Amino acid sequence: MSDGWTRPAPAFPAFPPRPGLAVEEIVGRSIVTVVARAGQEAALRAVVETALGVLLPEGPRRVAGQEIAFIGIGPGKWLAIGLPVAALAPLADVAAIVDQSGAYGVLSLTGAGARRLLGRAVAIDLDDAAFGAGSVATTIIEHVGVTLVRTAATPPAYELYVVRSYARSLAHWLHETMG
Amino acid sequence: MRYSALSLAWNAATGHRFWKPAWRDAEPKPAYDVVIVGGGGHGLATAFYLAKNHGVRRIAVVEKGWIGNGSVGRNTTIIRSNYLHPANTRFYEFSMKLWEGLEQALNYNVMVSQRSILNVFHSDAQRDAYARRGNAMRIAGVDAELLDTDGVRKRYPFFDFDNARFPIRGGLLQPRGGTVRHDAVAWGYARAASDLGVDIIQNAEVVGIDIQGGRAVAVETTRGRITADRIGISVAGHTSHVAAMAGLVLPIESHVIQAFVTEAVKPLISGVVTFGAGHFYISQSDKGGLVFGGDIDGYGSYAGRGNLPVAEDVAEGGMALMPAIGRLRILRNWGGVVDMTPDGSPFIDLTPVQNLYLNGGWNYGGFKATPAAGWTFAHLLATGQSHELAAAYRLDRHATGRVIDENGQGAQPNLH
Amino acid sequence: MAGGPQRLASGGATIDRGAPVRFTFDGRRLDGFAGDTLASALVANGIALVGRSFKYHRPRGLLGAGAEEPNGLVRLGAGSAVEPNTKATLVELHDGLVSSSQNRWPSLAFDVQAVNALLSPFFAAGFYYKTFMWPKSFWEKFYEPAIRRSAGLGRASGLPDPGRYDKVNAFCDVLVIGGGPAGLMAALAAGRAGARVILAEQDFVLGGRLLSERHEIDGMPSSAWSAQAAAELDGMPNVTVLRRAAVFGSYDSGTFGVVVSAAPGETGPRQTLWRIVTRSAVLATGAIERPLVFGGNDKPGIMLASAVRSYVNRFAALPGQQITLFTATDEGWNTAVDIAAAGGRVVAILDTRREVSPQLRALAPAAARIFLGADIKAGRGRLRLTAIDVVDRDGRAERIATDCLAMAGGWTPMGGMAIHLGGRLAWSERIGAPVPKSTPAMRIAGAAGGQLSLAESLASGAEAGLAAAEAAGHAAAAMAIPRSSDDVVTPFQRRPYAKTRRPAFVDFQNDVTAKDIALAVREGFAIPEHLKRYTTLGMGTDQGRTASLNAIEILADVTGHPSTELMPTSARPPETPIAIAALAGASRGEHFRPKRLPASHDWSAAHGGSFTEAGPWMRPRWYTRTGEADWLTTVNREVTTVRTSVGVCDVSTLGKLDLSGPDVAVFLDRVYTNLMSTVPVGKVRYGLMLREDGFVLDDGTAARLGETHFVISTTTANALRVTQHVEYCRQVLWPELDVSLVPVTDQWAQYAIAGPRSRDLLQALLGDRIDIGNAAFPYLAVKAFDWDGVEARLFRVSFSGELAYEIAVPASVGAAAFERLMDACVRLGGCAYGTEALGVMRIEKGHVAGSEINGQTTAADLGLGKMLSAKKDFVGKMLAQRPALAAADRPALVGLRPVDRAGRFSGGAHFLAPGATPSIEADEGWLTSVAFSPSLGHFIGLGFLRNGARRLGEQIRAYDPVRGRDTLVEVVPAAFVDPEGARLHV
Amino acid sequence: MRILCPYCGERDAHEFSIRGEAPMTRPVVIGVPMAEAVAALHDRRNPPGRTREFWYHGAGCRSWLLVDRDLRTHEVFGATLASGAF
Ligand SMILES: Cc1cc2nc3c(=O)[nH]c(=O)nc-3n(C[C@H](O)[C@H](O)[C@H](O)COP(=O)(O)OP(=O)(O)OC[C@H]3O[C@@H](n4cnc5c(N)ncnc54)[C@H](O)[C@@H]3O)c2cc1C
Ligand SMILES: NC(=O)c1ccc[n+]([C@@H]2O[C@H](COP(=O)([O-])OP(=O)(O)OC[C@H]3O[C@@H](n4cnc5c(N)ncnc54)[C@H](O)[C@@H]3O)[C@@H](O)[C@H]2O)c1
Ligand SMILES: Cc1cc2nc3c(=O)[nH]c(=O)nc-3n(C[C@H](O)[C@H](O)[C@H](O)COP(=O)(O)O)c2cc1C
Ligand SMILES: [Zn+2]
Repeated sequence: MSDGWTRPAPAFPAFPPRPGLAVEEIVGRSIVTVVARAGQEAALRAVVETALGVLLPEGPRRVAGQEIAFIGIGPGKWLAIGLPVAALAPLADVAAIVDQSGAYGVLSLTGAGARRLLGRAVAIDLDDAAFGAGSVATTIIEHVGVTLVRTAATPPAYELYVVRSYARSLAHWLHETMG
Repeated sequence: MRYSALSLAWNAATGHRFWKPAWRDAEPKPAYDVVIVGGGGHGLATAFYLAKNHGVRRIAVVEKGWIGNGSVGRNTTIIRSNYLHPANTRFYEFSMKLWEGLEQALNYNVMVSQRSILNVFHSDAQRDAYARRGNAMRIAGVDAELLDTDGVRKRYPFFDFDNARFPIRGGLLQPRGGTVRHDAVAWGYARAASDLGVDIIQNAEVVGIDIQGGRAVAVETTRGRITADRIGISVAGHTSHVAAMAGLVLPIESHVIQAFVTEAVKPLISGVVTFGAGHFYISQSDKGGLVFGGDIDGYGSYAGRGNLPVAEDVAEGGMALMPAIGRLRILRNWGGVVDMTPDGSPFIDLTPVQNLYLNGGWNYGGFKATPAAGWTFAHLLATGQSHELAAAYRLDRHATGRVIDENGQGAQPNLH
Repeated sequence: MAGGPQRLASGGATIDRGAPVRFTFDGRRLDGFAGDTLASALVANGIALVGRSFKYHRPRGLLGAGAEEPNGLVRLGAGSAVEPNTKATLVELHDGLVSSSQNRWPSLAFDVQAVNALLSPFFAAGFYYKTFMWPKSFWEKFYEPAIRRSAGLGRASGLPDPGRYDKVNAFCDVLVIGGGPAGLMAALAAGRAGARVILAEQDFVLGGRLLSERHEIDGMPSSAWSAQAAAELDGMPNVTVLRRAAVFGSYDSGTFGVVVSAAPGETGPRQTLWRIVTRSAVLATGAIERPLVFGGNDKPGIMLASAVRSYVNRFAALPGQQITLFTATDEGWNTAVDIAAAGGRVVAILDTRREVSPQLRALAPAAARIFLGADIKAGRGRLRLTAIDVVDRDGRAERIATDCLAMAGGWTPMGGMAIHLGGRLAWSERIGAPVPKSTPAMRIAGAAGGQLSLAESLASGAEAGLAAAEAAGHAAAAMAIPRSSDDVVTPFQRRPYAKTRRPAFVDFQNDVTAKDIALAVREGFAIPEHLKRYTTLGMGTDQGRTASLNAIEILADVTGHPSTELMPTSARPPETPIAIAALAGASRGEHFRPKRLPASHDWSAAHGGSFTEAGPWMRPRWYTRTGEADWLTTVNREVTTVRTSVGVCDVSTLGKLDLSGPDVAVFLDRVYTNLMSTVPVGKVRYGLMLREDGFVLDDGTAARLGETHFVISTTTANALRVTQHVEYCRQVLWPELDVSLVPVTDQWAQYAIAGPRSRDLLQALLGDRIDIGNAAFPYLAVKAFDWDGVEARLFRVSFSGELAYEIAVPASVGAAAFERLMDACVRLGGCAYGTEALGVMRIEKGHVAGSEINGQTTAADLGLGKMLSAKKDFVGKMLAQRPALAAADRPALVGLRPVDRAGRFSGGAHFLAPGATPSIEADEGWLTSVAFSPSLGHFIGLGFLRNGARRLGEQIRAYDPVRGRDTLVEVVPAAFVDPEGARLHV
Repeated sequence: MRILCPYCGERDAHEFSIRGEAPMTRPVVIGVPMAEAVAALHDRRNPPGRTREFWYHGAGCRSWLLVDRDLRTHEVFGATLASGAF
């Protein structure tokens, strides 16, 4: 029996577009936490490169390959975005692989307005020079923990990862602040 | 000159020409029976009770700056005895009783004002915890009332009852709680102590403690060496580094706590109120300013000033509890250094160094303790024995496990 | 005359004569212009009396024209939007503005409490410390309420602030504070060099004193030059100009707090808190003028000379018909020139100096009389200045009719923000005031740093801006300093303070007089900080801006100490008073804190769920059905349903940590008190964690999913603390153990299915997807399985004591899974149950929860002593053996029930022996958790009782005076329903 | 106050929680004698100057850090990951 119930539910309400700002939820994305085992970071790097064709980013950065992107969220810790957990099996010898696809709501924010909006919200410098494409920051917006990713330089594009249970509160804040 | 309406009127008529300094600004003498380090509320009270209760003659209070510059001059003035732990209940209730007669004892109006303290709660579990505390108080003969939402509403109709993230379910009220004019406590004790012969020595920082054969014999100050039969440390937020002069390492961290006062307005908040779903408490000074504060900033600090996040957090708590204060403006925001302990409770005890005694570790709550701390520390200094009401405030209690942890946070000072 | 009767026909740098504005003051309808402040519009309307002083309720007029204003405090708005104590000088006038005076009754002109002034000899500094002590009880009943009523200035609305507020974070290389000539130059220099600049100006126009003076820069009027500079800055992409932006505090690591107010009529938040992080700052906040201290110097109509120039030059409002000047500096003479040029009448110039240069004398308008070495013996008039009694150096005494006196007593640099972080001031003899020192983090420019004249301001601003840009890596060529006309900076001269019988005010707002200072000194309060606290000098809304240096001079005079050995009292944030709501932002009401919602939330809301806060989460307490009279009926129904049939409850809020790695079992053995390494794969074990100090931290379960893979649960309330603790163990204590930790609380929606028919429910729902027979899936089993394409986990655990399971699915399908469960549940006659029923059932079972694991209890207290493994070491083991924690007579967990089964009791009651007199010694423990048990038909409770374990069967009182109850209860084992746990294993 | 997290970069202190003073050597909590355990958990040097503390970047990378800081001025001299520090 599969009545389509495997389809993930959106975490956020809809966001009507604003001038210079499009906010859309990305539903159903595979998100997997990858944590290098002790002393295995180099090995993991090698496996990721051969198996997935991506160079694991150093530090809080995003590196995208064909089907998968890695986002640095802590020392030896990444979110692998795009491929289901099963596809990461080759990494299992050198890393913990934990599916988090259900844990996050993901928003994409694009446009000049996105930069302004997020710049107001997070207490980190979002200037192009400081937070260009590929930058990642795990931080807080109004008491809610988020991981913010700059996916493109122009027009400015971001992804915002927030755990599902907080998604509606964050949405309230976004609605208020977008005006 | 005794203070009274009559003497005031007489002086008013004669152009206030005959008032004398409230206390003698003394020069240090070479030797005293007891030297108290720290001219805060506790140090001055200790000197007063040493002279008054124990007849000690030669007493000096040695203060590094001007008396009252420390926490006694910068606290939010709340007095209460609404504690849970029996050791605290006994001690703070004794302090409350001393407050209740302090004006007469000192001949100084320190404006003890028992306009009540209300701890608001927001859940059934919190209600039960407050009931437990209220009952502990009642059992110990302390006044306590448990209010329901309507009871709170009657007193404070402008709280956010209808729209709150954490609705108000009631409150624990101690009618005898209240506030005291903080600076006046330092001045009143100083004046009364000075009248009994105590030397109050300002601008004399203790920079060393002379220990010979395991006994403390003198303090080195920026105004010279002073020998003493007994030395009492009562330096609040600076306990660690003064104790370090005697080679002691103590279970104390220094932290900053901020306070705020608004522009003065006509009476709005009658008593003291604490919020139960965030860090915020408030009262209104006689001058009309809303005096409020919240949590410590959380990191070790001797800077005596805080940072924005906690200021914002406090304001958020305030707006959540009483959005009617939104347009009132903060006039001044300051910080003080407080000595936080692993269980949130103080020390009044002998130290491992002979003749060296310690009164410290008052966290952010030692103002209300001032009279009792002075009384019991004086007892300890005079007799060498702990006063029974302060016997639980031992330095070895973390070794014995006899901790006095009111809120169950455990051995992490900044969580209390 | 449009814009008010005292409005000059021409001029006015910032007013827009094309935009008339109507407003009211104390109910009077008045006219002004856009670009006015409320104060300038009052001046233009010939209104001198604007308020009453704090203590003596003396009539007061405007003293200043900016942030220094001590007197002109008004109440703005009406209803819930009321804003008391607002400086009229800082209010941007707009159409429909409603303002009124305060601290007076019944009216501003006639105020009953003005009698206080008559009693002023009695009310001298510190009088209240000396009296009101008898009889003792009168303080709270009588004296204090009277004092409280007469104190306070304005009145709060008492209603929720209707405003919206917001917060913004910003980063820059250079933050320039103040948009006068110094700030403008700094911003231009840094901006042109390419640095990221933010310029914050509290006024609604840039220019600072340039707007108020008739200077020329680059051949144009100074206000035109500042408009041009502003336009250039507005056009630079790397520069952000914030107007109406009060910088209020300097904090660690280059962080500044700024409150930016909306312009009149602007939609959006009323105020926004900007948290600006900058590499370095330029402080260009200017200086303010000092009043002169003489008898009756507080009459309405007596102003600062700089304020008079502001009113005349910037707002084209003439503050009097017959203006006199009283000056200790050259500014007085310049002011006379400006007044005359605007067509005003200067009747006299009084200079405190015995000699002045001929050039200066030449400035005096022809009609003005000159007095040198002059002093004023008295300002006269009741509600407004009418005359002054003057003496000059030759003893010539005269009464001069005047309705406006401009005072120029030198300058006080506004260096407060430079010492927020503990910086120091140094006395400048040249200007007779302490000035802050520049540091790389904060460069001081212009009058704030004692560079008083215009040329100095421009040059020092440019220099500071360049240096700041350079420090941020933006090198630039030196900047040309525009040519300008300039001020004559008068070297400061001390003046003995007037020994007059009349009150001579030093702190206008707080009514502190020169005599009060002398009295305070006499009583030993002879240093500025003591003086402040004893007299309240400098403690008003103006923080003594106009008072502090005069006070120091008087103090020096009285004590004989040189004033340069005294320092003003310390400045603290906020530099400008800021609204509490602005600091709070949008975090209020329902949005005070974000809410965490489990995946089942919408289902619960649609099915009668009534929610409660559980830490950050919102959880259903119960699900009301139509016809149920009260919540207890509902909860009883839910409990009974679970105990007899089946119920479903969302338990997703429990914290969940995924732990894996070769050393995970060793690690968990150290973290938990009991052995975890022996848990077989596919099994769950209940576990206990201690804090390092030996008290219980938390309880939960550890499920072994693989040889090197566990998922552990924490309580809802402790999830963060436990995560932090386990991370500490992993990263700090034993980094050599190879263990990975991933929090997965949000990944898994988890639902408890409890009750004798829970297996039926799962059977119906899951069929043969997983074998859940008792043999294949016994108590404490765990298994992952595929639920129609969804990866799910099933646990056989029970909090209710019934046959029960928990099923976990990814939260993204959590809502759908809950619906499926509820569908099947309802079909079996089951129901959803909330936290209340959960609580009742755990008390019936004697399971401990937050009320028992409250941070003060040991494992033994909780009846869990056996869980402290003797076979291994673990966190907290040593300190748990401290004598007081190991003492045998500690209160221990017991069950309680009323002896009279119809009786009731509540959590928080204490235990007293029957007949005992309440006392600390007689207190034997307390009730932690109480519920009505529908299974037993009476109240039951858990509690900690001294020697509890040995007292089963005893009767004791549950004494609850705060609720007015005293109930006889019986001590029973802490398990009321199925104590053997038989139901778990069926 | 801002802290340079070795992983995340510069962050406001409110993203962290603080445990307090850190010992020079790695804390040992199991298998130590009682007196030592009591002292290690409770005693603090708490100097009015530079010291080293444990901070936890809970709202960022969830690393435990050793932060070198001055208690008088709040100046932060640096931070390192605690896990590799002892
Ligand atoms: C913002 C804030 C709010 C507070 N709110 C409350 C409250 O509402 N209720 C309450 O009960 N408590 C409160 N407290 C706590 C209370 O103020 C203190 O616990 C109490 O004042 C400490 O005792 P004290 O008065 O003796 O300290 P202090 O006044 O600090 O006295 C210590 C003195 O020692 C001097 N000293 C230090 N080192 C030396 C040295 N080397 N040589 C000589 N002298 C030295 C200091 O200069 C100082 O004067 C608050 C504290 C703060 C900072
Ligand atoms: N004749 C003299 O001796 C003499 C003396 C003093 C001043 N002046 C004149 O004063 C001017 C000095 O120039 P300047 O630029 O140093 O000062 P300024 O007074 O012209 O400018 C300071 C600006 O800072 C703003 N400001 C103050 N505090 C602020 C805060 N907390 N947040 C935001 N903005 C704030 C003020 O609103 C003002 O616009 C010159 O024009 C000079 O001619 C002359
Ligand atoms: C209860 C209380 C009320 C206060 N009221 C005022 C006030 O009305 N005005 C003011 O400027 N400061 C007020 N203060 C703050 C003091 O000015 C001062 O900031 C505080 O005593 C700390 O000293 P410091 O800022 O000099 O370090 C008050 C302080 C307290 C403790
Ligand atoms: Zn980090």
